[in-house]
Amino acid sequence: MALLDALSAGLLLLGGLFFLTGTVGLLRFPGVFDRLHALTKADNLGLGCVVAALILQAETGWVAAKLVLIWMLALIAATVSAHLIARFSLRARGGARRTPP
Amino acid sequence: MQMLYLGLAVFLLLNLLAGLWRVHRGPTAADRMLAALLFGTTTVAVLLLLAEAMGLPALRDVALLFVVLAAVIAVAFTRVPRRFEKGEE
Amino acid sequence: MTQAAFYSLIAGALAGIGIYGLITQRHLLRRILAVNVLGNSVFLLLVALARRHPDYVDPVPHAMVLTGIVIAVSATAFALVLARRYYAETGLNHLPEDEE
Amino acid sequence: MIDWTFDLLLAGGLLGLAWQIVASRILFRSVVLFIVFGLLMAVTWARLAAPDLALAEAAIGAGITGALLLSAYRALLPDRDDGGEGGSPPPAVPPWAAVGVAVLVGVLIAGIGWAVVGLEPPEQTAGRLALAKLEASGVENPVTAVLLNFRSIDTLSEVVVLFVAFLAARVVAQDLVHAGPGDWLRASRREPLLVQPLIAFIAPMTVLAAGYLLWAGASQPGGAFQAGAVLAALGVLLRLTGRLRPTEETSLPERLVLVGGLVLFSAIGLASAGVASAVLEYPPGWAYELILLIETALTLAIALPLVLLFSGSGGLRGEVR
Repeated sequence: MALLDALSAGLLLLGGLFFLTGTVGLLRFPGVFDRLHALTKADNLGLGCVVAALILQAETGWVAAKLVLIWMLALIAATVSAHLIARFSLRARGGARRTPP
Repeated sequence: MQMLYLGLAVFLLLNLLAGLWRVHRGPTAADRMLAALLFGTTTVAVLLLLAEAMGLPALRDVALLFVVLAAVIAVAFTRVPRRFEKGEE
Repeated sequence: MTQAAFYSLIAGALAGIGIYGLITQRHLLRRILAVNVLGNSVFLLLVALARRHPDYVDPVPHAMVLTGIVIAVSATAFALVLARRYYAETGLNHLPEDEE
Repeated sequence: MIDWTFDLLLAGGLLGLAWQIVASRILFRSVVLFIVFGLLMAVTWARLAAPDLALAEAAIGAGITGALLLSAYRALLPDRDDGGEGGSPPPAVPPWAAVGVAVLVGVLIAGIGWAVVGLEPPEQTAGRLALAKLEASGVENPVTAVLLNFRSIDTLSEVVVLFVAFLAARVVAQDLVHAGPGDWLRASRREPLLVQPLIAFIAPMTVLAAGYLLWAGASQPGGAFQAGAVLAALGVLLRLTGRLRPTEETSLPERLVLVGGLVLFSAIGLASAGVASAVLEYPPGWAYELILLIETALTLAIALPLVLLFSGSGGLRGEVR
């Protein structure tokens, strides 16, 4: 049990670190695409670590399954949102206007 | 363990508040929206931690709703026309 | 200080901010946002007070606020429809009777 | 100690956001900050042990309010370029008066809270009564019990308010050309690649989540309000992506759904007046079944007006693609 707790604690700390990375990227990176790149990866990894830590502590399988589902949905939402926003910014500066994909 | 959950929740909240500077600063609308998306993920993590720390399993359902509906705002945002960029600083 | 008292004070501060925005801002969308901040402050007050009992959480204010949240969003939606129509008719996004 | 750190940070965030929302120079910033404000409100409800409210805030804040405000922002954009604010003139009220009124209202609200907290809590409150009588209500979640049994008249009036808001919006809404969001960015009107897979995945998940909330509402946080809001968010998404098109006419099924919750609720309430002792009181032994039936009708009767209010149209119809 102590081992599981230690593992959870480690994962939580790692998750916090990833979120911190995301925030630093959000604040420090120069352009919108850099920030997009930094964010969508860091924060979902962070969430993944938190979810993993909580799964180790979960009492039932249902709780663990729900946590996994939450993470998967977060990944999908982040993917689509990042795609949409990147496309939006690209169009906004008139980048891909001449060559429709 | 409880301390650690709440401690991390506090830390994530601090991250969120620091990130507000990007919403304030901009410069483009996409930057602001992007920051709001990051906050969504942070909130989900905070809710999951609170569910454990406060013994309220229903908060996991709240987190689930947030991730299911996270894309709606992004879709709504990209339906905003480009013209409004001119109003930005 | 208890959590209930603390969040009651925050609710008061939010209400002040909401009213201030409602008075000073003239853009219709900003006013709608200010009204929403004001509404949230009242919700916060009710829910904070539901927590003042040491042994249980009062479900009645929760039910009231739940109703209130849905009402608030429908009122907001209606106000936005109204603002759009007004804008389409007059080309203004603030009310003329505010002019000095 | 750490609890207080969390509460202080949360409260500071709420106040800072609220201030920026009402005072910010850039309108789009206010809109985005209001969306973030909704996130923090959900965390606040969680901190105050109100998961029912956190669920509602998540469904409405993430799914409906944000989309509503962003669309309205677009619709209210001035045609000429004058700084994006549409040349809103300065306020007619002197700042000191505004500050005075704001302080007065703030002190009043906080004073009410402070006074009530200071009072000796009464022995018999409505909440304690509701918790004590929970067994008789047919459900185990006290909030659902209050909403659909002890104070069901409030819920009934709430559906009426939604319906009236929809009718009023029908009166003032513009023609359909202006209703709701427009096309994808003009450069090419094609839909982004990932939208179709997103909807294929999210739509069933949302319906599932709504069903789960509806069913779970009897024993744990959830219920018709949250389920209705989640379904409405799905409708908003479909409307935004053009899967649903606005129509002028309200079709017969839509009319049935719009008044269904109201009619069913009233009918059961009146009919049971004969069996039970009062109007809107359920006959003994049938409370759970009747509540579930009413909640299902209510879920639809909450979801549809919200989507129609967002869409600004009389009805919706599916787009065959």
